[in-house]
Amino acid sequence: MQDITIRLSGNAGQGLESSGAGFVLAAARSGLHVLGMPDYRSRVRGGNNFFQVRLGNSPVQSQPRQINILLALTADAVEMHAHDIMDGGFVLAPAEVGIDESFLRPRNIALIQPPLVDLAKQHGDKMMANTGALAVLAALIGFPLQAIQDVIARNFARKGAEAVATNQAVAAAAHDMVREDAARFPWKLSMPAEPRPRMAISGNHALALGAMAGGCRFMSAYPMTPATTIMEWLSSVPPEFGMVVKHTEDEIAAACMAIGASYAGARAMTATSGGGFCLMVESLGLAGMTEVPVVIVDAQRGGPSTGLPTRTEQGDLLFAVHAGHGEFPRIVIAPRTHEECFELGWRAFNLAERYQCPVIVLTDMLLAGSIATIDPVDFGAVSIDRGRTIEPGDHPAGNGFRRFEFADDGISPRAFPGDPEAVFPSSTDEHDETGHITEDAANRVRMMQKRMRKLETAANEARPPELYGPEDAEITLVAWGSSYGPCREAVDMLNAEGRAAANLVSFTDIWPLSPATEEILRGRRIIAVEGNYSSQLAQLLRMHTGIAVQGSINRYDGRAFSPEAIADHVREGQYAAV
Amino acid sequence: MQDITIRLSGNAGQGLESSGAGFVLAAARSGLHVLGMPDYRSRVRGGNNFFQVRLGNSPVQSQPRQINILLALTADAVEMHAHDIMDGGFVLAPAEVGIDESFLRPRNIALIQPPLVDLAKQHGDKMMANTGALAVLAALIGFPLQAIQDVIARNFARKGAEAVATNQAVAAAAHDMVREDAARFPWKLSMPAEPRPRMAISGNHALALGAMAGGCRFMSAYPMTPATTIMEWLSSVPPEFGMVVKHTEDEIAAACMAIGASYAGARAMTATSGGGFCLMVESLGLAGMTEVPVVIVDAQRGGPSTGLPTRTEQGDLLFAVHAGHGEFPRIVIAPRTHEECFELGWRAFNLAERYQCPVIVLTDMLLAGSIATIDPVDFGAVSIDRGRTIEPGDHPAGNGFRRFEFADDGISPRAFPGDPEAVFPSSTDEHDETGHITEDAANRVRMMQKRMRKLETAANEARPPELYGPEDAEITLVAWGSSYGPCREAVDMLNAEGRAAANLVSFTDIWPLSPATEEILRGRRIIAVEGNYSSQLAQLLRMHTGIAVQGSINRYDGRAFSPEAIADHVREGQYAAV
Amino acid sequence: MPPSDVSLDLFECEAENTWCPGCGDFAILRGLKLALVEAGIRPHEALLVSGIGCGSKLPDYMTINGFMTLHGRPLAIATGAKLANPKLHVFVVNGDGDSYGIGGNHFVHTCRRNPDLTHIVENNQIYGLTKGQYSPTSDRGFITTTSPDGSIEAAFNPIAIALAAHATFVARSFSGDPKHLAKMIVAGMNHRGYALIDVLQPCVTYNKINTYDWYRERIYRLEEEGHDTSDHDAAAARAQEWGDRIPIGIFFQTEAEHAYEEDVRALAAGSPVESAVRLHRNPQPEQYETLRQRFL
Amino acid sequence: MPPSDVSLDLFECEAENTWCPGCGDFAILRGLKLALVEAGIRPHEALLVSGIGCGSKLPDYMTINGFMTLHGRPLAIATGAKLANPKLHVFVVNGDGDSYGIGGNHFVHTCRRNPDLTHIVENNQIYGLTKGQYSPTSDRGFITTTSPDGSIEAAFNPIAIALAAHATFVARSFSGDPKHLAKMIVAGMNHRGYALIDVLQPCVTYNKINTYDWYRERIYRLEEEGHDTSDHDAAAARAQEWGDRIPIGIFFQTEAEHAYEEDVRALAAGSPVESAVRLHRNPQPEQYETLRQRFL
Ligand SMILES: Cc1ncc(C[n+]2csc(CCOP(=O)(O)OP(=O)(O)O)c2C)c(N)n1
Ligand SMILES: Cc1ncc(C[n+]2csc(CCOP(=O)(O)OP(=O)(O)O)c2C)c(N)n1
Ligand code: SF4
Ligand code: SF4
Ligand SMILES: [Mg+2]
Ligand SMILES: [Mg+2]
Repeated sequence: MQDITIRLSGNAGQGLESSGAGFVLAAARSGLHVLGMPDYRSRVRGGNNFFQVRLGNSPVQSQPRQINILLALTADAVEMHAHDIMDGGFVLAPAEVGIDESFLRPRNIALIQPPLVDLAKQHGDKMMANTGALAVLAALIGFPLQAIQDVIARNFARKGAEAVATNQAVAAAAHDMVREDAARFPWKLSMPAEPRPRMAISGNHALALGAMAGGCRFMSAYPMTPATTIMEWLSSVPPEFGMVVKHTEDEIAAACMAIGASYAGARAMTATSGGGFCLMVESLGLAGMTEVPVVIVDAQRGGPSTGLPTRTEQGDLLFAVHAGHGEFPRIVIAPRTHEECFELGWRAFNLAERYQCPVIVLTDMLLAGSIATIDPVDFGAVSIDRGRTIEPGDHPAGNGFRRFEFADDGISPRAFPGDPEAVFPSSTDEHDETGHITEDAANRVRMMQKRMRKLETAANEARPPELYGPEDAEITLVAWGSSYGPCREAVDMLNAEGRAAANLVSFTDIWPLSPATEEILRGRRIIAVEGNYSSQLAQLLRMHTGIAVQGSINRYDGRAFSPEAIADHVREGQYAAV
Repeated sequence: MQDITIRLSGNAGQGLESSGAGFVLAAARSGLHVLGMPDYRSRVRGGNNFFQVRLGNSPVQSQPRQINILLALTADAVEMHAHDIMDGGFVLAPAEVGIDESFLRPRNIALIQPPLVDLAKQHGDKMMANTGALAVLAALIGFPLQAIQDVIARNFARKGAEAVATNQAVAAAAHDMVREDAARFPWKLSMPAEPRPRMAISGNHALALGAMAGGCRFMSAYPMTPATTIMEWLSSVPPEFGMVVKHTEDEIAAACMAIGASYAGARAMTATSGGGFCLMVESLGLAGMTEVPVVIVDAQRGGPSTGLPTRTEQGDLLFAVHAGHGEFPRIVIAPRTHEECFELGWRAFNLAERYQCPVIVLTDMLLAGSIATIDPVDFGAVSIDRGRTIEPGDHPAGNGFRRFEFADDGISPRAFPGDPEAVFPSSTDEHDETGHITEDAANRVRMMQKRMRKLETAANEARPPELYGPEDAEITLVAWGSSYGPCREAVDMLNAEGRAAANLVSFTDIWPLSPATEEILRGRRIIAVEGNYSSQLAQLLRMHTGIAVQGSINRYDGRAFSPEAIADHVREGQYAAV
Repeated sequence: MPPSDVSLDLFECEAENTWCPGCGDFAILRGLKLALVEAGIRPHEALLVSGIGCGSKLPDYMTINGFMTLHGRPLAIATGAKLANPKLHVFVVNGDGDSYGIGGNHFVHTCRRNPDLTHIVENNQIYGLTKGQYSPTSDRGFITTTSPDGSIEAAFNPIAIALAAHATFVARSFSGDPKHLAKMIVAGMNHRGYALIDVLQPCVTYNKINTYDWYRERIYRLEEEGHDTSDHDAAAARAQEWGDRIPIGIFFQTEAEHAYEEDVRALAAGSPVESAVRLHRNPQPEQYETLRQRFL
Repeated sequence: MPPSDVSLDLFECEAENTWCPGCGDFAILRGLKLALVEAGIRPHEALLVSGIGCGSKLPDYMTINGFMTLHGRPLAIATGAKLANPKLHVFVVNGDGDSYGIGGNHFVHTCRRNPDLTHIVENNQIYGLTKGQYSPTSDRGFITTTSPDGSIEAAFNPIAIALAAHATFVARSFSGDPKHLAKMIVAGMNHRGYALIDVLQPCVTYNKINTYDWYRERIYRLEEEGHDTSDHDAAAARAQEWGDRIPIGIFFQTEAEHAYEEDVRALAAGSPVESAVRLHRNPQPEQYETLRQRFL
């Protein structure tokens, strides 16, 4: 068996996400590749939520259309998810939950019902039923109980030895209880002999960790799903790291504080979602005009407006590229994977300081909230480039300091308050090389050109899009962000059928576009695959390369693309909303 | 003589703008076509400002590269503006102002220096020197003193009979004083026998008047140059009109109050410039998602950020089209002339209510602040279309009220609080047809499609771009907003040379683009003429029609295009910054 | 039908309620319905504007004109609606983060502006919907995910700020006492001008400190201690009480000043909403002649 | 060189000044320079953050680290700079519209947050740069282009709001008296935490009511009437005085509370600005191992 997908389903407040996370960690420690996706509604308790875990022996980059096993903690969970279970699949539910089998029989879905609640009660607390369920799942798919026990030891440590012991007892008993079922269970994952340790991490945590590795020590933000956990995790970093986090009164203050900190010389960031980003647009112009670097994370969710607050979307791309009145350089990058969340987490600061402009990192709910297994990040590979930044004492000898010097590449020398050799004004009004306000027409033209030249410099240094799959394929999928994973798997599925049916061109550096983009796309039959209504990347590409797509596959109901669905659309040549 | 251009120049606080406005009105009443353009810095007093008046027997739509007469109220005014005076031109200055003639002799510019200050003092107040100057100008170019006297009577009325009398006395004396100069003066405007009355009005006032004629009775705004005079003028409307104007604490409140008023059933608007518009972006999504009509005027000025606060630019187009996270319909229109400022002033409300979405009216400093003569507006021609709005009692019989009904054209029935037959919730969260919040995937897809269909409906009803000049010309200029006037005159200049050298395609309805756009542009050699750095309309056209421009003529120093400069660029085939 | 016929069931609605069991917002929903019934206001006569947050979902759970808008903006939106149609009974209901955090500027300016709005704040001293970060009203030392060492900011005191910002009606209630709440809401509705009713609302999921019991142990009623609601200084002094003793009831009320819309002269000519209808049916172009004359 | 060597000319600069002759802002510029000289702070040691408006152009007219930012946002920007580098002496200077109108939310939250900033508000009770609309501090009845019948809103009382918002230093001065102004600024600088200095500043062009004379006739000095600056209630009462008698001087001051940055534990490890330099020169990847462990 190559990979198995399990959906843990119940009500908000039943601890699904933490159980799911624990299960992912156990699997990761057993050397499996895992992708865990939470699916919850914009409410705090009650209402069906689920957490879906896909486990495999090779990297898993998406959630499939159908699941192998449904863990149902409530009766209605079955009703709600039965149609997603593959024929011959399984439902695992505590014996105490009454299941209506009418949904299952016709598609010969087997039902396994160990008395998990009862078992948990015996050991003291029915909340431990989740622990038992995880042990049962381990037993079924055949990964070692020990992995579960280790994670229990780790996660319950702060609750005390007692809690660890009882949970482990429950796990052991539950694991034991389903011996026969496990024997009869058709899908086993082959366990690697000596497991290679992997990190199990969410996109937000990877990005936050990357930011710290990149020297970010100031973060100001206002809570907004799905960005909040970036601020929350950075707040949890021990004080010794000197990570200053400020929960502000609103997003305007969040962006402004980060810009103030960066102006003073710190590596500073903020993080929000689309609605909060709207409130940061004026600040974007402040940073653009005064050439202050700042990193702004927009973790996209379903829009417009409040929209679908806990669901995913890729609806902010054209907004991010054009946000702000007037014209000024900004950079827009978007991670495609959890590995890239970490990498862009630190790279964003290099770009911001190198080009002295705002950098917008576009992620989305799917990356932000999903937990993936990645190779342990290598902090040694992180580089810090502060661009043309001058620290006190490092000034080249000579005639004064011109902060906004008309540099050929547009990049002027940058210094910070406190530097006796560089006392200067900065203004959002148009200014001369020294920073003083002027309305002189000739100066205006040169200063605009100087600023805008930074965009050309950045374009020439931008990463070109990446081609995956056969160079010559009948169809070229174009994707960015979280659509990358399912597209990549769709390409593999399509090509597995023999011919070079499809390849994939995907983007990490979205604005400015690398000049190589046109050449890479030219002459291909392109299908855009985007988690939005209007194929925004496709529009951007046509705007700047003139190349139009042949069709597009869009999903905008807040749910994830499955590779199967993408592949079907390509096979059937049906390009429209999924 | 066809037309004459006079530049009134002095220091901020010397009353140039009001004197200029008075002169424009006098000329308008004499049946001339006039365009008066203020040029001032972002300061309240001191520093050289000017007000430039172009007068003609036929419509004048731009400011020329060179002026005929400079009225210099200060010595440095000559130094500053001499290079813009045509050879053989004139400088008029009060005898009391010492003029350095070295600038003038080489280009045989004549100097006329009546003792205007002295004269004014004799009559009691040296501030009246301006009045004298206007009378002298009238004498020179040969329009009747009476026109000046009438305007004095009108404008000084509230200051009392005394003020009127003394100013008229000064005017008469000054007019008399320059008899000989006037006789020798080469350029006379032929005065129409029985002058046809024209309105002398600024773009902002025309827009505000249009809004009132369109039924707008609620306006909330926060002051921002160059939009402020819209709010100020609407505040000056007598209470009998029921025009409610609220100066708010910020632009967020300004947009939100207008949306609240519109939700309640009023025709409501706000007005700002780019920086304030940035703060309204989140509200744009609110209106888009809850389908509340609202009219937002963005009077553009030099950006980015605070930029050039009192100067012109066309830098907000792509921002206006893409502002806001997620995807929702909005309409962007831009007047090209003062006549259109009035027309779009009322039409914007019809579009907003018809498509139940935000309408952004993009003007710019040049239209907003310039005073033009236009044929008296015809209020009878104004139509009010409230779209699918249902007033209490007008409900079609039948099964309840579904505010967000899945209508084929996307336009659902709209009713207001207070209507017993239509009590419903509205939410920025995704909602069902009744307005209640839901995350259901199928509903989400249908509701997104319903909203976005409004954009198709609007596109099909949008005005196609307008062609001016010979159908087949070597070059097609593309323009929008205030660039239209100078382009039109440039086309005439170019074609006056014999061949069909150029024509002009100009846009009023910018988003969504009329489907006819592609056909109108296809196969032409296009040059974009825009008051911005990156040719934003050209980018939008390529994005949606695939048609790329051959070149562009851009100006972004905050100053106006002159037709001569545009024509030269075309002749020389030089397409770059002016 | 006469007001006496207005009954609770008019306001009922089937929409699924997503609040946590035991949430203090349920009582606020009930208190508001009771107040509307008592005042004899029907669903179509009232407008309920909310922001974003747990508490701001309230309009979705009853039958009424409900406008669920943006986080922090309902006061501005409600003011626009009230000025456009002064006949409407306009209410604002939102959370403490919405009202005093991101919405703080609209709050202070609405206080001094005094439009006739009834503002009910669901003050749970936490950000609920975003899963438990500290809010402006969280006490110093309050531990949350964004204040792991405890909040190091002085808490925002809505009563004190409203008084300093010239509010004309300032009250506090407790969602553990729906009757008191309803009484406060009715008083606020009857007040001419802006009425703030800050409601202490336990968040049973994320605020484990300020619980029902915590409040019950501390709350006392101003009217029982002979507080004079016309005495601004006394109100300001009571506003400082927090901790051992927490006053509820009306801190301050004056009708010495007009509601904002009473002083808007243009409204005498009819509301903007009425104008829109009238002008649509009968534009009367000639009325604008005097305005056109300004430019001739 | 020792502070005593700090002289006015260090702060001079040639940039063209665009204020109207007689504008009250000139005295504020002078008062600030005097204060810096007295405190012995050199241009590179201070950061002056402003917003947008006539008054907010001040940093362009002197030699100093000046950041002229966005209308209404300087407090937030200054707070970020102060937290990034607590060694800087950070000042905010902006107008009444900037500080209390559009910037009102940052104002109240900065008060309760108490970062060590010195905030000088050029309060001319008008919007100057936009040519004369009424501002939050305009008195009721004040006639401008946007209040043709006179303002119908109660004026925003910065002193009262600051006190209610838990500000630890609240003062008022008058630009007709640069010496008093300088004294207030020095006192604000020496204060540990946020210091508000609201400066009555005549706008000679657009405010024809609140002129130099108008203020002179009404102003009196708190210290001359034995006002106790540690008495919050007394301060609140004085804050209500406006009209015939207008107090200037320190209304209230307490150092009972820490400045915000003193309680930010992470700052003990060095400021974010120092970290950026250190990590650039010497990244030390191994330091993150404990964080990585959280995910293994
Ligand atoms: C502009 C914006 N920023 C952030 C959010 C995310 N958000 C939703 S509710 C909320 C705060 C909730 O706290 P509160 O207002 O006190 O309401 P409660 O949930 O506690 O009832 C936040 C920050 C948002 N919706 N919009
Ligand atoms: C977001 C935004 N809105 C509006 C403006 C326009 N504007 C510039 S200065 C100003 C107000 C000036 O008043 P104040 O802050 O009191 O400063 P003053 O000019 O009186 O010194 C306004 C509204 C702006 N620059 N930015
Ligand atoms: S999180 Fe708190 S406020 Fe929100 S519904 Fe649950 S209990 Fe109520
Ligand atoms: S307008 Fe007023 S505030 Fe502005 S510079 Fe002139 S006098 Fe000073
Ligand atoms: Mg709350
Ligand atoms: Mg001011």
